[in-house]
Amino acid sequence: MAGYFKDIWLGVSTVLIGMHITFKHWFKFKKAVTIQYPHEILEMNERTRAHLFNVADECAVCLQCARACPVDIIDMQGIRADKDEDLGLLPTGKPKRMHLIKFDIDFSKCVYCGLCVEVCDTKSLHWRAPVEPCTFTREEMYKSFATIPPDEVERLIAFDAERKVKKAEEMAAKKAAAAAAKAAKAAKAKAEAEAKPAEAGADAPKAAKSDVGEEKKETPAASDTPEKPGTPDSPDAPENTPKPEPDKS
Amino acid sequence: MSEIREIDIPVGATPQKISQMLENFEDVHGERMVVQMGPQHPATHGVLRVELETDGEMIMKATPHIGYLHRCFEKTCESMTWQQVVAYTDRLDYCSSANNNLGYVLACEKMFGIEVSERVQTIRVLVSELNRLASHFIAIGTYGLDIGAWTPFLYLIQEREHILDLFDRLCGGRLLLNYMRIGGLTHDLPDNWLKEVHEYLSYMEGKLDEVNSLLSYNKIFVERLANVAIISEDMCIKYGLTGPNLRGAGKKWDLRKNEPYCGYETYDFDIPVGDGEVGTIGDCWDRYIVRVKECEQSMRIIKQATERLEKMPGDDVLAAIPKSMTKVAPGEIYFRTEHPKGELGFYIVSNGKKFPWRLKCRAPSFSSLSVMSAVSPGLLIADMVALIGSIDIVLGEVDR
Amino acid sequence: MGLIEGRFEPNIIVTSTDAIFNWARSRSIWPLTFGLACCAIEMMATNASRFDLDRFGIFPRPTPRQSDCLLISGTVTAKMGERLVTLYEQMSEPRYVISMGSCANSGGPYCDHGYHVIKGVDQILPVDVYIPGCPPRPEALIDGFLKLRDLIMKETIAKPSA
Amino acid sequence: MTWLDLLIAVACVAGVLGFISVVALVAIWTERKISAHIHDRLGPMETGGFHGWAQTIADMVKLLQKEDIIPDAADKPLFKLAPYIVLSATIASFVVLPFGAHLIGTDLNIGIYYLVAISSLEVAGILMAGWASNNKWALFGGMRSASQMISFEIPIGLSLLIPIMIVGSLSMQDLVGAQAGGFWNWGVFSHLPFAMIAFIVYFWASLAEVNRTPFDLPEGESELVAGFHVEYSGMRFAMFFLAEFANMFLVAGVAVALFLGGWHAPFSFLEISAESNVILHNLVGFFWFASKGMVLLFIQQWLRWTLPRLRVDQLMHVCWKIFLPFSFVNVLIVSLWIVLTQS
Repeated sequence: MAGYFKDIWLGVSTVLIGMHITFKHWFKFKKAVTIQYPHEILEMNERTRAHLFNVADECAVCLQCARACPVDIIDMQGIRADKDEDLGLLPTGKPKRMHLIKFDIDFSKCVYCGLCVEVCDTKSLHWRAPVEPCTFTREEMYKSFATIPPDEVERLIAFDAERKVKKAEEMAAKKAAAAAAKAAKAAKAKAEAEAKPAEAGADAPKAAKSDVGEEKKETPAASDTPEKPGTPDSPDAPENTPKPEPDKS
Repeated sequence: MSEIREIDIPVGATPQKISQMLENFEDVHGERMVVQMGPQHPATHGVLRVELETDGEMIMKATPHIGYLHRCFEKTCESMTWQQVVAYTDRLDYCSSANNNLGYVLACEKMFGIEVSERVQTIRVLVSELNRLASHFIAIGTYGLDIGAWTPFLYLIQEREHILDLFDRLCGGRLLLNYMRIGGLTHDLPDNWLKEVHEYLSYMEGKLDEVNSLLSYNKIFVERLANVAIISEDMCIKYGLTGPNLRGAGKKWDLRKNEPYCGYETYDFDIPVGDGEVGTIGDCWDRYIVRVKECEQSMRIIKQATERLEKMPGDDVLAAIPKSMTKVAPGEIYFRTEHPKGELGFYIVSNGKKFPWRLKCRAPSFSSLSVMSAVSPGLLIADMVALIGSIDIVLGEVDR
Repeated sequence: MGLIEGRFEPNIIVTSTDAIFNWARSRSIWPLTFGLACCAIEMMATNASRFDLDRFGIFPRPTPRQSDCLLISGTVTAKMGERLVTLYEQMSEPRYVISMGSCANSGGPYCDHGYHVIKGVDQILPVDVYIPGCPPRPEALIDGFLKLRDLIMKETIAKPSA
Repeated sequence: MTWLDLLIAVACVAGVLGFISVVALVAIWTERKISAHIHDRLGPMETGGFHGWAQTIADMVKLLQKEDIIPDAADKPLFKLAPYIVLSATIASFVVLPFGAHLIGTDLNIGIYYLVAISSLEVAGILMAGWASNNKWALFGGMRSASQMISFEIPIGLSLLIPIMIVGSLSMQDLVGAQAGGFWNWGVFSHLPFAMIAFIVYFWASLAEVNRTPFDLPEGESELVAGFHVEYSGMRFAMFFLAEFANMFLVAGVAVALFLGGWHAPFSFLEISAESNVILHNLVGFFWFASKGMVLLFIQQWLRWTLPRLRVDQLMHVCWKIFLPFSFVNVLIVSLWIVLTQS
């Protein structure tokens, strides 16, 4: 019997204690912790992984971020600048040597892990304050950060292709010369032909090293030819317009 | 569909007794009803499906079905570089990502023989204990929600938001931190961060008492949980239950004390165990209260760690991170840590290449879930909800 | 479809009814209490005191019959996809789908290697709003609901012009 | 019956219906606001401007034009009928609730008896909904609701007997009239502490009657998904929703009428006498009745956001082993008291 009344007493008292606590919270309702988000915006911290952003002018196009990404969402492409061209300095103090013609991030796949930002030496890839905007379609989440206008990109590609052709011609010429010389001095000419391309490659070893994937076809070569206007009737579409990427799966 | 029949259950009967009782009455029972609980059910903590065979409201058999969140963690990790795997361990038990990170990086460091500085160790302890706090807050809060009390859940989420703010300042992530690296950390502590942790600790003083008087010792809550779904120590060991579930059954087993790692042996804290304060040892309430008490202990560790860090000279947290991990030492390792849900073990095999050759994760929630079908006969549906909440499973970790 | 959609030509009554209905629909979006994975924890945090979705009349309901919006918060596996479609079919019109987080948007971290993960929930359900993030911060989730509100305000019950 | 009588009857029903809708809308809004403030948040803020006052209106308009789903395997006639039964039982109960000296649908001489009887009709509706949905969770909810309501009718009836015995009438206006002249005359303070115990037992049992926490088992969200209305959508769900909140006010209203002085003010100088102005007298009476009802409604909501939920067997334990003995002893002592003092 005592247990019965004790149970009732415990029930009543604990209910009252609970009601007291909730009442205290209710009564001081002026101090609600709610942040009325669209009206008052929470300040984002420096490190907050909110919105990935790349400053094209500061990007060294080293492709470190693209390699660090666990989901391979960074689609970037660069073209080596001409030797005389001045692209300004990178935040690290070194001169910028690459044109960033393509830097696309598919935010629908981004895992916001921060690995890409960590490896960025120039800090051109960084987090920005407002949270990533919501979209009505998946394609809108595909964002491009390259700032070079499309016709300029076309020109650069054309220029690069031309440079390649030139390089190939040069090589061919050299080879032809070597072949011609071969008749006279067979053994010596052979050694020369081998040494020359190696020298050409040694001019820009870093750029050669960082080229991956689709850029592999372009040969890094130091060409002395001046810039030429791009061909307007180039069949290639501008490279940096956001395009819906077909699902890989 | 069977007719709903009332069965006399003596108050405080153990499940074993009830199932024994039911066996005696087997012949008078009608058809059993099969009820699917989940995958969309507010009480299953995610996408667990439990197939309940019930007689009226009494459960005769419960079969958990998993795999609704199978994300191929182990297989994916075989194609990720050593450092990239950290981002995937975040998503194992998403409530306590720092603890997952810790288990993985410690295993890798041990395998590759990387020594990290004491400061890095202390920061790791601090962050993972903060995350343990956040994880336990969710566990306690959602448990209240399962039992029908909304308010404690919202209060605890509110306290948890402060921890998330600290994390946000620390590494930019709120929920999935991805903060630890093999050999170090991603960022050093921001300015004034330790002061904020101190402020948070003083803010939290008395908050757990409030939760205790609002929820833990509420008569209705106690009645709902005491003597329900008792998992004895013996059973825990048989089914591989670890962490708060094992401690709730009265076993003083905590890897932070028994197999110290990361310098835990130098911290002063206790291991709370279930003592059957309101019912039998190993009932739902014991498992629940162990979590509440662990929060207090975590706060003690956080306090000590913060004080140590304030005295410690700053060093480069990135110093010991290997510059390149394309070629590593081959080897294999099994390393376990004390995760908020139990023992989190990583078995990693390296063949010296860029990627782990094999990565196996011993997930505590998975083992905890296995006990469900053994204890559930004789429970009511409401008790089933209490059981699922008390073993505190996270489906991300169960299915991986 | 609701009770009166697509029966009338657009006229003054229909447009004013539209205004009322769209106001009501957009101000009272009840999502399904349904968490899949990591994003569910963030969804809970958004529903809780700090960000309080209830300010916008967003009030989670446990059953699909009474909810207007399916908030897909997490990784959708092939096994769960079937159930998700069932849940969507059980919802009453007008109904909306929000895809929250990278996993739901496109498979996210599991898009390359997760053989069991549906690469984008738009393959099985018509998605109205995508919220990027992994998991999206509460601000992003609120933004998503506001975007959905904008979307609802453009609806009409009039017959679609042929 | 003349045309005038019919007109009055129609006006009564329309008035009750309008009042129920308003009460339910306000109750839902206050519930959301109160819960929000208990949780340190704000609750509806955006809809309609000031503190989201139009939130429930938006909800209702939305629910009314949602698709009306009747599951294929449901028992269709019962499925359609159930919400109407629940709502009409509620409306019928409101008819005898005394909002003012003359603001009462009809002052039956067996008013309270009628109210207890008619409000238990609701169980039929809920059970019907649970059965007809052809959903196991709904069936659980319906069965729980039936067992719970039938059990709790007994302590409710017994505790309502106390003021009835004290006053000696079943008519609502008689019961209210006996409590005039200040709060010390209220039913809850007569025959202390027995009427007080009866009031407390009634209040808690009425929570079970209207499926509120800690007795919200029929729709326990974390257990039974949504209980008996798990398959209902749109307008039909709105009816359940409306009936639930109107019922909350109904049980609060009964408690006010029988124990808390009905439409009488706590002090008699706060009232306007019927002789000076009948309309004002009624309006002030209505104000007091509604505000007392709202206070009880607040306590119901306050409990809702404080307490966890009981289990089925504990619910029955509370009913049959705690409330029932207390009410029996109460009735016995009060009746003895009355017999002794009156003879």
